[in-house]
Amino acid sequence: MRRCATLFATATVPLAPQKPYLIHTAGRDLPQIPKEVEIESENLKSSLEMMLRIRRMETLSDQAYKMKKIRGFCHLYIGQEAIPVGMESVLNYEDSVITAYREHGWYLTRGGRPSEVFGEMFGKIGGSSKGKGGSMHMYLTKNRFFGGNGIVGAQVPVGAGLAWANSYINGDKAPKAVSVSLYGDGAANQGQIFEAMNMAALLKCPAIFVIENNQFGMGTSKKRASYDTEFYKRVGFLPGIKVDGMDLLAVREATRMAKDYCLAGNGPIVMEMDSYRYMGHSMSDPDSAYRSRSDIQTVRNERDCVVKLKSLMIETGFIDEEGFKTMEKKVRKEIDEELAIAEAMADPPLSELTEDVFSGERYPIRSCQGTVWL
Amino acid sequence: MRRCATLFATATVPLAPQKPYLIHTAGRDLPQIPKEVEIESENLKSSLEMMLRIRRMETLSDQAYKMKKIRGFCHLYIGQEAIPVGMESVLNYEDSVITAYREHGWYLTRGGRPSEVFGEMFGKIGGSSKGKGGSMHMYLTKNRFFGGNGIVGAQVPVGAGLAWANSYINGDKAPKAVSVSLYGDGAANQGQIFEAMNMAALLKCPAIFVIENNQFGMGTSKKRASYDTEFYKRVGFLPGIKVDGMDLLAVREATRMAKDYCLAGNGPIVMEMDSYRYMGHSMSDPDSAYRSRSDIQTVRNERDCVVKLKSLMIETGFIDEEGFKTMEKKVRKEIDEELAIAEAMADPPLSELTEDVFSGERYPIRSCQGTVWL
Amino acid sequence: KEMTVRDALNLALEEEMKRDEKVFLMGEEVGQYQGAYKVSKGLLDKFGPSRVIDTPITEMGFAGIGVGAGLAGLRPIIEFMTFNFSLQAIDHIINSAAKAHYMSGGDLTCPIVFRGPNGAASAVAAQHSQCFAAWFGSVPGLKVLAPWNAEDAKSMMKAAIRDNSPVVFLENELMYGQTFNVSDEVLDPEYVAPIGKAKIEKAGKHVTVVTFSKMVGLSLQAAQQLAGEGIDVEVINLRSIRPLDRATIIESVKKTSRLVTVEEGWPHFGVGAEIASTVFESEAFDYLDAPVERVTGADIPMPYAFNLEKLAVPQVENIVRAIKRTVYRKK
Amino acid sequence: KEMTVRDALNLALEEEMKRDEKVFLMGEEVGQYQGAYKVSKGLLDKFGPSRVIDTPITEMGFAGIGVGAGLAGLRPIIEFMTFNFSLQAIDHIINSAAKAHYMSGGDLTCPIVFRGPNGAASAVAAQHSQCFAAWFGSVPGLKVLAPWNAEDAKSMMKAAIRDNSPVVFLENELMYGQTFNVSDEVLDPEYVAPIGKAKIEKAGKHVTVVTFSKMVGLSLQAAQQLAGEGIDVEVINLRSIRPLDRATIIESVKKTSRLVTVEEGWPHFGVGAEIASTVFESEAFDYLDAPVERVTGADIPMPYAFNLEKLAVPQVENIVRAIKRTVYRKK
Ligand SMILES: Cc1ncc(C[n+]2csc(CCOP(=O)(O)OP(=O)(O)O)c2C)c(N)n1
Ligand SMILES: Cc1ncc(C[n+]2csc(CCOP(=O)(O)OP(=O)(O)O)c2C)c(N)n1
Ligand SMILES: [Mg+2]
Ligand SMILES: [Mg+2]
Repeated sequence: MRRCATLFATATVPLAPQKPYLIHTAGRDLPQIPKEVEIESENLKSSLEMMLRIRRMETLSDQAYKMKKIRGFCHLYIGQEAIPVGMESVLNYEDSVITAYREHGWYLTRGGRPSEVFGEMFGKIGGSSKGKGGSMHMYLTKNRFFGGNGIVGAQVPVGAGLAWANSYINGDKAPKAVSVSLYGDGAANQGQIFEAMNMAALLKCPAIFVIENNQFGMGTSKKRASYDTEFYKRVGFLPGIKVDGMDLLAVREATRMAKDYCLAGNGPIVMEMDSYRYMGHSMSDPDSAYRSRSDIQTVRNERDCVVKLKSLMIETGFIDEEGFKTMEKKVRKEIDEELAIAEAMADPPLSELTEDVFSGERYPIRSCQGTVWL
Repeated sequence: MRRCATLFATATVPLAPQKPYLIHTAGRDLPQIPKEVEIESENLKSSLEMMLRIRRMETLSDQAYKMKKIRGFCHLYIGQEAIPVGMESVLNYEDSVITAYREHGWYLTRGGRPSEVFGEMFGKIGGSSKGKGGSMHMYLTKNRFFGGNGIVGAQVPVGAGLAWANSYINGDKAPKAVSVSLYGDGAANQGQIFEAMNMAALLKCPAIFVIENNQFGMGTSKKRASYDTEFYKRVGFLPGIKVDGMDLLAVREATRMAKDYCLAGNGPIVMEMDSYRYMGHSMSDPDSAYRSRSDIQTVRNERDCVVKLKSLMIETGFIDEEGFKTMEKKVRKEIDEELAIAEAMADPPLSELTEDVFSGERYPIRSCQGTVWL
Repeated sequence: KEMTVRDALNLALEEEMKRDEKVFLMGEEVGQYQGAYKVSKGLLDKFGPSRVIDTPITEMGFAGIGVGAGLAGLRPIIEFMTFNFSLQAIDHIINSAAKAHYMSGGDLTCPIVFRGPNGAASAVAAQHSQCFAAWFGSVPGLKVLAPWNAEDAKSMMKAAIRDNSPVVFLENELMYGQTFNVSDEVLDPEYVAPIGKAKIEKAGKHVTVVTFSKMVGLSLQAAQQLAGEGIDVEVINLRSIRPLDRATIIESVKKTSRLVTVEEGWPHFGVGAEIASTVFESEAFDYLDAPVERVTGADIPMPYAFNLEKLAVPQVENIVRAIKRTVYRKK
Repeated sequence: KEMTVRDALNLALEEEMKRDEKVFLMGEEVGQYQGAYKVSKGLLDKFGPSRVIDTPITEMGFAGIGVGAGLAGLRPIIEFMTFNFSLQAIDHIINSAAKAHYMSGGDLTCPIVFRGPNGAASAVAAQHSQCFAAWFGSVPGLKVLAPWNAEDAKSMMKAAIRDNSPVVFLENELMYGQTFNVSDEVLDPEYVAPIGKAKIEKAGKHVTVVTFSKMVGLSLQAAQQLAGEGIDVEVINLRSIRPLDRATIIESVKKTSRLVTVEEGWPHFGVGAEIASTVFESEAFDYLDAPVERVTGADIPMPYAFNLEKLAVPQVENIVRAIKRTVYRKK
């Protein structure tokens, strides 16, 4: 069925995700999502590699956590890699991205290094936030990545504000860049998200609101938290699309559509990514109170984003088993090295305690030593 | 067209409000609203009288404010009288009611006295809250009236909690009473309302969420505040009905439907009352920045709830012009007397300063007198 | 009997839910998941889903629903997964609950408990480590309790649930797993702690330490350490931040003539500031032989890195030093 | 030049919006309605609807949007119709704005001003009369300013807008209509007040009064009244609640040996508590000749009735009495 092109670097394949797109137009003309798409070998290779990179980094984080090198919360992204990687195939660093605490993957796709992720979680000065933020607080504003938020839902109005900045700067003209705000199926019930959407619609901000529906908010299944679980159309007045969030191509093409829609000055749009979280919510989550091992295994077998992309690439001849193994090895080696770099990083100097309270200024700061000031 | 019954105390009339009902079923079987309804003379008379009572009380409040007898905020209800009076024809004191700061009318329909409303606004001990709350804070919990809230939107989750108490007490069985939470078109954008609706739906609370759409939130027209102004169906997963909120019968029958729906254990429902505020938002509102005098006059001429009910009653022979004049006079006299009662009320004794901080207990309370405690 | 703070809270919840059908628990993950920190373990099985209610992640919504249920005559216990998230719901705590009784001239009453871990846990960084004792403590109409050990936890939780006013109940995640002895008196299901009374955890002659929550333990450690050096420290466990037991503090300072306050929260406008000012305004002022010392968290958002985090919350060493400064400095 | 506080604020907004295109104003009724209290009068006409933005009544939403715009490099000014409604948005002020710079190791910066009337207005009762100075003042990462007169209003608003950190700017509704003289220096569009500096509004020898916002005026009246009785009062206008100008306070107390603090907010854990504690911890402790007096709002939700309301907020008379107690009582 697929028109293969083994010897060429490109191919055209049908866009027929396992979970078909569902679209809520809200009465708007949405750009079409094509029935088939052109794919390009090098491009998919680097996507596949990035997904492997994220997965490997998260796997090592899991190990490091168990070895007590990482403390506090640590929310892993394994299973959901197609979302950042698929979206970033369409986004660039003019576009803003903001998400919650499950942000390690995005930190990489926005141009950060795995060593900075590890370093941050190890509490080292070479970490993305100098070790002061930890797992939930990674940012890279030079590439318009705004983190990294521990308060469920709070990033969404902030993301709408990032979108507002895009239209503000371009005045009445069509905006030049979009803002992507990601949040979970659990977060989707926070009222402030509704507030942000209403305002973004009124202000016609180029905001893409992305629900990463991984089926659970901590131990609560989406059905127990949301009376209406059709997130892509729940805020009826905004157009929305439900996307197979474990299919890189599906994510990529839907994002292209959403971005086009926003850049045409139409205002915000919603994307619901149908996805799954393989690991516990955070490291301390026993994960057995609300789903079974076999639930997870089924998704891994049937929907895994790496497996899916790999199969497509094998079918199209972009890669073969051996090439995949080589890629895996390369990624392993790279991440091992990054981990080693992070492990060699120094603790933040104690002077960091009182840095960064205000930007570029210092005032006396009271310490724990009774009346002593720093 | 109407089947008149001049000589009888009842009549059957078509239910054909000037603004037809709009219904959003949300896929639910809603009870039917009849095409014609039986009306009863004494009952409509007391409704008309109550509407006049509220209007007169609010008119005298307006005067009293201008004479500086009332201080601070004062939000008048003139124009919207059909909402409380129509709803109360169906509600009883087992049902809970909560609203915002535009609550004087509800205080009356819930069984309070005009003198208590005046007294409260005059800051007198005989006021509904002993003069400690003022215009925005009137309550009558013995008749399940919970006020009276100055924080836009905050009463809605609280109202859902009142509804939850109804289902909690009756366990799995159908609840015995409903909870009515009223809020404005401006308030409708507060995210916590969405949160409350989602939870009420999950918990199947007997909650009637009533948007009093008087077209403006302060100086902001509904279109400028709400991207989607079809409030009755904006929260798509809840059934909703848009009602001519200036037509007593329309309000009454829609409320009957909504209450039946809730008491059958179906969970929450939304009502949007299409209405209009004749006065400024509060007493200090110049009211000319966002609408013209003629806008108001048009509504007064074409949609006024008192005029409408009076006409119906004249047509059916329930009342004649003279009877109406007599009723008006009676109401005037009553309200004048109530005002006089309020004016004769004493200031709260200074001991009230420190009463009611905790219920039934006293702890030392620090005063403004430096280190002095009371 | 030996018992963890977690189990003591759990037992208090269970006893009070048994005692009064109007008591129910609502919050995120309190039911099926058994509580994010397992404080509500087993309660769903015992009381069913209409009394142990899992909510969506909508703090503002469910706090408001709790207030409504309380106004209607029920006795809701609202769990915040941590008090950091109460910031999304704080308007209901203050404007819907705390002020209700007063602004209605006594007509509205709202018996409700807002509870959950408060302050710094371990390695959870800036957004998850704030102490709200002083904020809530400033609000008339609220009662604010902060237990330290298992006896506090059990007896004060029961008091909070039975109280007719809105109560903010500040637990501490790092204490949940700690084990304490609980006396038979406190184990009695009818035993309820008095609200508004501080407890002298250790009597002493030379200096008064006023503290609450987890810092009580550290202060006792400091006291023990200093005992070896001949300094006899009195440690007062506030228990109640509002109402504040001024009498106990003042009496103690009149006896010791020295005061150190210890808290984990930010320094400015904190609990220590109020304690110090209270003493200065009282007759104890004339008894003071040295400046008051406040030991507090550092005046920064909480850093994640271990070495910095340790500098951001008071350690035993900080308390020891402050006490020494107070004792050695003669006025 | 004579100018109301309202006009001074308006002028500051206008000047800064002219000066920097990135500055915009967002809030309820700020545009077409000209501001609920007319502070933004005329700005919509001058700058158009993309720089003067009317919002729906969704404090949490637009505060968050403001923070996002600030992180993106704009300079938002977020008006709360009153600060009471900031309670719905406070999570964004604290967790999204104040802590952002620190928890990102300096990567995020958010130049944003949250402004609006704070504290008690007249006859608006419990839910509309809260003072948030101490709450916001406790939060590292925030700057908290509270102007008193027209000069403060203009020069401090400009400072707030130009500052690179999140600033909470606490106005007072009852001051908007009051007229003050504004010097040529302050009228200069380039004049900006220093942040973190208190101002001695009246020098005096016998007692220091530390206060802010509307209470500066009342304290000056008290000072004038007492001058007739030979008591020479020094009145310090804090201007900045955070950072707090401890040096100016301490110097003054070393000079006068007596301290009275005056604020409108609730007493416990308030601004006065921090001022008093600061002095006690400083070398000024040894100079104190009398206990510190705190004059504060009464510890109750604000009542509506006129006679009660008057007892709930400090009057000149309260300040006079507290000063007298301080002056006449020798330690
Ligand atoms: C306001 C707030 N409430 C509660 C929490 C605790 N919490 C952290 S993550 C989480 C679950 C969120 O689920 P979801 O939005 O689906 O995102 P996911 O973790 O699945 O990616 C909860 C309840 C929080 N951090 N903030
Ligand atoms: C949280 C909050 N924000 C703002 C206000 C100020 N405010 C009081 S009433 C009002 C308008 C509300 O309009 P609407 O909900 O339509 O009710 P209406 O006054 O028309 O009855 C505003 C903005 C407030 N009281 N509370
Ligand atoms: Mg999820
Ligand atoms: Mg309205």
